[in-house]
Amino acid sequence: MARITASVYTSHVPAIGAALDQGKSGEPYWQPVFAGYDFAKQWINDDKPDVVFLVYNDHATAFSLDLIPTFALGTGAEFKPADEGWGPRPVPTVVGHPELAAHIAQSVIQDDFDLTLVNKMDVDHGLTVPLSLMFGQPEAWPCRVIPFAVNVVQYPAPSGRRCFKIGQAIRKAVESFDADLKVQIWSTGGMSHQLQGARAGLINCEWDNRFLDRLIEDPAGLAQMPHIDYVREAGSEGIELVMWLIARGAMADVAGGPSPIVRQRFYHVPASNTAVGHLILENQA
Amino acid sequence: MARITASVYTSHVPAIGAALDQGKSGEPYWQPVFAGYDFAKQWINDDKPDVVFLVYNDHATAFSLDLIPTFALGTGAEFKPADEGWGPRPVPTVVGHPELAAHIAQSVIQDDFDLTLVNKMDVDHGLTVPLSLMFGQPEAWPCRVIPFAVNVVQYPAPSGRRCFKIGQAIRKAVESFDADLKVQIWSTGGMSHQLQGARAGLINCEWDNRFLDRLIEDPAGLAQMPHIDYVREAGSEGIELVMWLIARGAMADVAGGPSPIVRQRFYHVPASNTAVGHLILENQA
Amino acid sequence: MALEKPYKDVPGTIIFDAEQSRKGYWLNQFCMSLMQAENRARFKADERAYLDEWAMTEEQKQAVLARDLNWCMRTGGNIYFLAKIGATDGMSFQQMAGSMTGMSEEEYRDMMLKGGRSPEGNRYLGEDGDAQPHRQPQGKTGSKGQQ
Amino acid sequence: MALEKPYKDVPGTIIFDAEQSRKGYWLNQFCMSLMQAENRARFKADERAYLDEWAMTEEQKQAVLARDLNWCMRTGGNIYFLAKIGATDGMSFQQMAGSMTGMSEEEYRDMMLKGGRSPEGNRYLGEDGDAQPHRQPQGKTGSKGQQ
Ligand SMILES: [Fe+3]
Ligand SMILES: [Fe+3]
Repeated sequence: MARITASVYTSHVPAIGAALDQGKSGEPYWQPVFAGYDFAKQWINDDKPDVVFLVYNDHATAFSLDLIPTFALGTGAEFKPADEGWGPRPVPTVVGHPELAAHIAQSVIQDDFDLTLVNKMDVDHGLTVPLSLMFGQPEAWPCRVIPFAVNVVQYPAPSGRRCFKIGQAIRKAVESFDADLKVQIWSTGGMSHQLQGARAGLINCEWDNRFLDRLIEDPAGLAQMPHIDYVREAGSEGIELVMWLIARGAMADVAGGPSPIVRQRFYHVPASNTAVGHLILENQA
Repeated sequence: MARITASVYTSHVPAIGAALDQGKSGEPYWQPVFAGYDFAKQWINDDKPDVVFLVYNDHATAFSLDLIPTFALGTGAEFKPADEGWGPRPVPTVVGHPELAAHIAQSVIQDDFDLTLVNKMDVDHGLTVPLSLMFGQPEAWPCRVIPFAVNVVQYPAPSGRRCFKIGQAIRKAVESFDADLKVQIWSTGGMSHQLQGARAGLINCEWDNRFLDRLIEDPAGLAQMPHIDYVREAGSEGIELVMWLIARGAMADVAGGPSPIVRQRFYHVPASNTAVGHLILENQA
Repeated sequence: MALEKPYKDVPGTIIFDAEQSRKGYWLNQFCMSLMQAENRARFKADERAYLDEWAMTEEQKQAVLARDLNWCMRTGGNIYFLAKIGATDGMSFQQMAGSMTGMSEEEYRDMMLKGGRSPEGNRYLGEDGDAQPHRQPQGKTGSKGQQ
Repeated sequence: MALEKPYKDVPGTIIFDAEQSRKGYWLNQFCMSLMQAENRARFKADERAYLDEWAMTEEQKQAVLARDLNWCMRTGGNIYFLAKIGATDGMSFQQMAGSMTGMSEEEYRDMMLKGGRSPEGNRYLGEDGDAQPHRQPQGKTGSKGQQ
């Protein structure tokens, strides 16, 4: 049977992708950011997943105002890096896992989540920057990736409660798939940042770290936090953090298993406008 | 405040639209079908709604396999009749109600339904045939229409339970809108029909009528019926009937109010491949 | 996959689930292309050449060329998509549905006028209704073949 | 509408809800069009003419021509859409964000290097943080204006 071995959480700041693509990752500004992922690169290389279920948000790239899905699951065979206006990132095409994705779709929809299934979609920095941070600059991504795009652009995003619950449904779906696959679930976005108005540049280091604490120790409680708290405390784009509850909801302890092991925790300010946060939680074997 | 005054249920057989558009509604084959809607035309003319919230399914028209939303709410200003391959139906453009639709979107998403919002979409016979049956052939539709497209093309459709629940959430949303609007909710599709394979042409008159009985008297119980029962008993495309639980869920009695008045009940076989069913339930004022 | 598929035992019926959808992806997307008049004209002018523009299997192309909707469905087609082929050919939905039973247009239309096909014997594979595999094709074509 | 909007009292912040989205529909769809190189070229060649192809309000067009992102946002723009204008102009996200504060590029970059803007005094309208309306614009531009 397929199983979820670990969850990974990380910011997906576009400037990080640009720095890497332009060979600036060794510069003093960027060096501490990339250093925070040295452990992750080693860790994932030591025990490669077969599939990454990658939770992110589209930033007005694949989805304009014509159509705004709350939860969009990528069931297609492949997904190309998008041209967000600066040209597509020079990274490999993302290869999906249509069989597992379709299985998850069927299971999760029957559990009363109202998914939108997507077979044709370009993926933006929200999805590709985390892959770069974890895998560096390979010729091809070393595993399959199932994109899962969450609307956090037009208010209201799904609630924390809903995100936490769909994580649980995804876990149940993965674990009922008849193939011996190691699946990781990643949630991306955040941490505190605001990209607009007179409050642009807001960083709330204390709140971010408390969020990481609670995500580890009290995810069910954290899932009750209303959107307005994210916005007020972590900036208008800090709302992306609500997506972290999806990966957390998919961990074994939420379904009555043992607590996850915290393999890595990292926090750094700034990357462009944003605080960078990163966490690796591993299910006990 | 806005309020839901009534729910209307009807098949949306494309051949009905074609018969009307080609001036064949008086022919012996079609006359009994249209006669079944004489009451409805009078009834709706006597007390016109301001807005119809119209539940239907897209038939591989606006949505290909590129993207399949479970629940798509039309928040746009207008929606054009689609060219389904025979040219667009000669019917008026559908004028939306963006303010009410956006209000419903916000409310229903915060109630943990994972909507897809759509601003640009052509509407097919699933939406336009019911308008023709209820309003005839006017120059312009006499009210605003909010399209609500449900996936019943690629399995799995949302469960009956989920449809019944979203109906309740829609009711709650409508009734919290600050404008004095009369809103009707229509659910369309069905009744028994199968358009494929050696079993094409299946009609289950007894089952259909039992469905109508239970929709009136025991919708909560009916909502528990699994998809396979629809398919086995009412044909593979009979699954469209699951949508009827949405309008039913939006009626006052489900929220603890008085039982609805049955204003009209009609059943006829055949229209092309399909059994035609039609029901009007009115909330007590 | 360990998910239940309780719809595999309904005679004469293919449920368009994710598995069928994957199988039929390009076939169905080809059908969608026929919603544009220009594509319909190009398809009609040279069916084979138009089909060769799509990443369909050879079997899917043959099924389309043969206008065998049952065959199309086995290879992943969905009836709402396949209907665009019928529309291109100027067929009604009733003609398309009837074509899958083996009945003539008139036979199928008569069956519908008499109340449609009965569900009796047609709920589960292995019963003896007229939609069961051992009773295909239906109509005069079928009875001729069996004599 | 009777729905709660608890996000109206956050200083210097416009939440892109359905109301803003409706207001900014064509402005944002214009921005999306700039994801294609051909459109970027046409826009650059004659900004006014290109804007006139869209059903935007005159105010929205003026806001775009002025590259005033705060003004764009008030008329319904969303930052992820507006970023396509910045990309067309060759600006980074940091330059765009900074431009909305009144700070120079250097001032904004320095603020971020020092740990970013503090949330203190910036959670509710009426407090005294640096994002409050009475303290705009920020940076040297602002202090110059106030002297
Ligand atoms: Fe982001
Ligand atoms: Fe239908």
